[in-house]
Amino acid sequence: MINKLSNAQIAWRAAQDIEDGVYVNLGIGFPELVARFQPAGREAVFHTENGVLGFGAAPPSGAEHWDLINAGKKAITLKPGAAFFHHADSFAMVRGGHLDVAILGAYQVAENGDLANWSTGPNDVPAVGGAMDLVHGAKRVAVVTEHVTKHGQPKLVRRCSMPLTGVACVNRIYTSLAVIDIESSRFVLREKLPAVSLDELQSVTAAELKIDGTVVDLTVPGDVS
Amino acid sequence: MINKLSNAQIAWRAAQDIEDGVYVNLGIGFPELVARFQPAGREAVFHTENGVLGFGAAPPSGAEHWDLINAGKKAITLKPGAAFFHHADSFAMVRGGHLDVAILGAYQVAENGDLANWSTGPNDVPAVGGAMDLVHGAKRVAVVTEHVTKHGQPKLVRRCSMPLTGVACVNRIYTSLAVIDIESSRFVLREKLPAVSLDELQSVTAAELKIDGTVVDLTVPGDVS
Amino acid sequence: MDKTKFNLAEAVVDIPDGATVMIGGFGGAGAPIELIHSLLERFRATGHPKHLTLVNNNAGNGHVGLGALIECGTVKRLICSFPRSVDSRAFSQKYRAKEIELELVPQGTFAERIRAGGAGIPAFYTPTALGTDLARNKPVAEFDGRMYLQERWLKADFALIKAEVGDEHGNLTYRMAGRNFNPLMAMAAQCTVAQVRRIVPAGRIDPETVVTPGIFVTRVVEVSDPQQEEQLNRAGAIF
Amino acid sequence: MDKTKFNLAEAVVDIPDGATVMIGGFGGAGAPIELIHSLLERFRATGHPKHLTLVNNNAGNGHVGLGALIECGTVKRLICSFPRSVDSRAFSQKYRAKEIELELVPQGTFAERIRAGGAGIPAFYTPTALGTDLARNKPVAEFDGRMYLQERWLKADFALIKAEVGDEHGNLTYRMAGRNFNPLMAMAAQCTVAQVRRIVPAGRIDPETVVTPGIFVTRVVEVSDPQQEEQLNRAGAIF
Repeated sequence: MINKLSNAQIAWRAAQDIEDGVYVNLGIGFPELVARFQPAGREAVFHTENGVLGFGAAPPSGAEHWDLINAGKKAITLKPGAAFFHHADSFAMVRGGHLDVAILGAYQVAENGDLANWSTGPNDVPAVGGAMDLVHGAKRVAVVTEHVTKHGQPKLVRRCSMPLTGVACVNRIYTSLAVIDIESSRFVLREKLPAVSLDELQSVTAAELKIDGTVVDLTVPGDVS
Repeated sequence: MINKLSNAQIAWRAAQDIEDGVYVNLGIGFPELVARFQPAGREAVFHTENGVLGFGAAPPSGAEHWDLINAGKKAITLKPGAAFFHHADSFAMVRGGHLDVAILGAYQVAENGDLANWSTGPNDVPAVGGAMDLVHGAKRVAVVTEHVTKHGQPKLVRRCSMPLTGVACVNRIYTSLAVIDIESSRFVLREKLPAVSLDELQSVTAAELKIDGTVVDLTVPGDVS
Repeated sequence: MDKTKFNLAEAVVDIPDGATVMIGGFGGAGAPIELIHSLLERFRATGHPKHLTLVNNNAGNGHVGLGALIECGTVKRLICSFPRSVDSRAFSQKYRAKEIELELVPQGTFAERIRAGGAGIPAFYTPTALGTDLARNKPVAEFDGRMYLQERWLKADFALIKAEVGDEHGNLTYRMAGRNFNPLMAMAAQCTVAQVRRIVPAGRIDPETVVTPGIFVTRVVEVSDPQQEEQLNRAGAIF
Repeated sequence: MDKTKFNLAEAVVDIPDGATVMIGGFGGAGAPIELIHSLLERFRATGHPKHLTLVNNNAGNGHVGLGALIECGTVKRLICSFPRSVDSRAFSQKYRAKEIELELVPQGTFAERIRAGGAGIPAFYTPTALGTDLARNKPVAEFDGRMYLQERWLKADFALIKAEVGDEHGNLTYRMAGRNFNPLMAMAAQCTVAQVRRIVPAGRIDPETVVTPGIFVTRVVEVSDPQQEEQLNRAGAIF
């Protein structure tokens, strides 16, 4: 039984790649955790597509302003230097290439960079939100995800079988087992848990993992949660 | 020798058709005069394409703010209820059909509604400004103009010979001799100076003047200047 | 000029059957709950307006505001980006029963289409949704070696929006992230109705801080203590 | 994050030969005279940058600011809507001598192309200029029974803009009609340099009144008592 990373630990690892002074959009849910783990001495500015730049943590219960929420409709607070704007300006930031990083969740990521994260299929009430805009706007699109589904199915695949959010848009994937880049339409393994062998990792990945240089040990502080 | 209307008198006549509460853009130069003659009890809101809604008269000399100017780069003042905005929002107002009236100058107006008012030809340094946007944006486009050029050439023509500002865009023309509507690609005479006969008016107009109902006497108070 | 002489009932009395109505807000933030409820009361009393096409980012939450409006059956068609919420049963039930049509639009495209409607831009190109199911039947074109989708403007007969301060000319400011789609919808409708927390005389809003210039606004109604969808839902409210 | 650690010389030192540079302002209102003069001083001292493409609504007035920059010969091409002013000889002489290229764009299309550049919209349709000489060689398309012209986005390597207050994050406010193209150009350039009358710490500008959010701004330089083109020209100034 592999001791895979928790969501918080995956988020911690993703946070280590966020440089000082960059503009970041975090998808609803799991990706929101990344904000908790900004490395000391670095300050990123967080963008939420519903019209706030420079927001901070959730307020204490009872102190919410319900006109001050994030894309997930959760109450937020402001940091010094924040700004409000309308939705067209907000997506001008996204689509116009002004965001440095977007970190999103995924149902599936394909080795060609395709992402599926908005619809599980025709039986769903479809809901897309801002995901399709984010994947084409940010300079770098990263995904945080379990390496496999609850049922053990690979989420990293040759081609997505679920409805696409965007074509050839993902640059890097942080999973519960590894850190993988997408380069020239191939998965390139950058880091893996030391306890997982390359064969084991390949067996839960539905497309070839290319090795290009050293594969670094993926280590996360034990107290991250 | 016909006692034709002065520019101020033409502007006075045009101002009589501006209803209470409408949004108006006045072209640079001659059309700016129209603002002086708002009928008592009516309040129009003036738009200038460089980002001000609700401006008023020029300030006294020496009291100018040179960041508070109109499209003609002349200093203006603000009325209560004014607003500033950037150029994309300003032309959203224009092109989006939010202005009620635009009043422009003209080199030539054709019976099909074509307007030429931006270029006298290839020897000019060309300069267009906002004229081409205004003619397609406002709900009603009116022209104020001398009936003929300085050299006595008709300015109301069958087809414009000068470079067009817009196609089929003019609704009404206020000249130094008459008020003429454009309907179904024809000049329809609405008002003329009592001292000018229909034949005389036709002789200085290079397309047929249609009569449709009563032609009203065009009268302007003598003290307008 | 005074655009503030309306009460909540008068503000929505002339919305006709079959109208396209934009409603501001992102979830509950910036949602004009009182205007929506006024419209719903009129529908309950008169049976009109019916067969509405609604334009809102979401599809309501619980049994108040947009959720209640959808529940009552007056909405024929919804154009939105995210018809899912903590409790969006009102919409999902009608959607699954095929009693309501859905046009799903990516959020940035949704915002830009509304702005285009207000700005007189009949169509534009965007990379968003290219190669996805939401690109079906849309024209594509290449610019500078990259492919883009063509999207059309979105306009409405009425917009119901929520703002913070409004003046007699219809100039508006907003409150925090309650701004969202409200300024865009104000531009894109023939008749824009704004509920504001406070009406002030012309000249009281600093011209530098006006967010929506009055030219985009038709009617301003004061609702000095507006309700918030989130709080209504936490209290289990049903309208 | 602190974007305010630049002086006027440092702010323009890396504009390369052949760059496209947007310069804010409508006539003299909102024109960043000191940034323009800093660029001009660099050109006089080093011969660079040369062969610039400038994007400004006008073509300068007199022998200061934009007029002086055009006069010095560093501008290869000008994209503008109205290259005429009380004294636009600097431009007209070079234009007639074919020493400068001109792309003339209707003002609303000019503004919208810049916004499109900033907003990631590669092309859009407008009724403006249809059937005129300025529509030559542009694609047309019909929407809802009316014809429109296709126009392309406009982007730049650098934008030099003028604002009123700026903070460490690059958030900006403007002064009256000095706003004009400045917020749009800020969005459309790879590197946006803003001169402001006053720099304040982050948190001092009310988030509700920020006009240009800092994400669009790269460098902020304080010029506490900026010159105004109109006043310089009335004084007969020559830079």
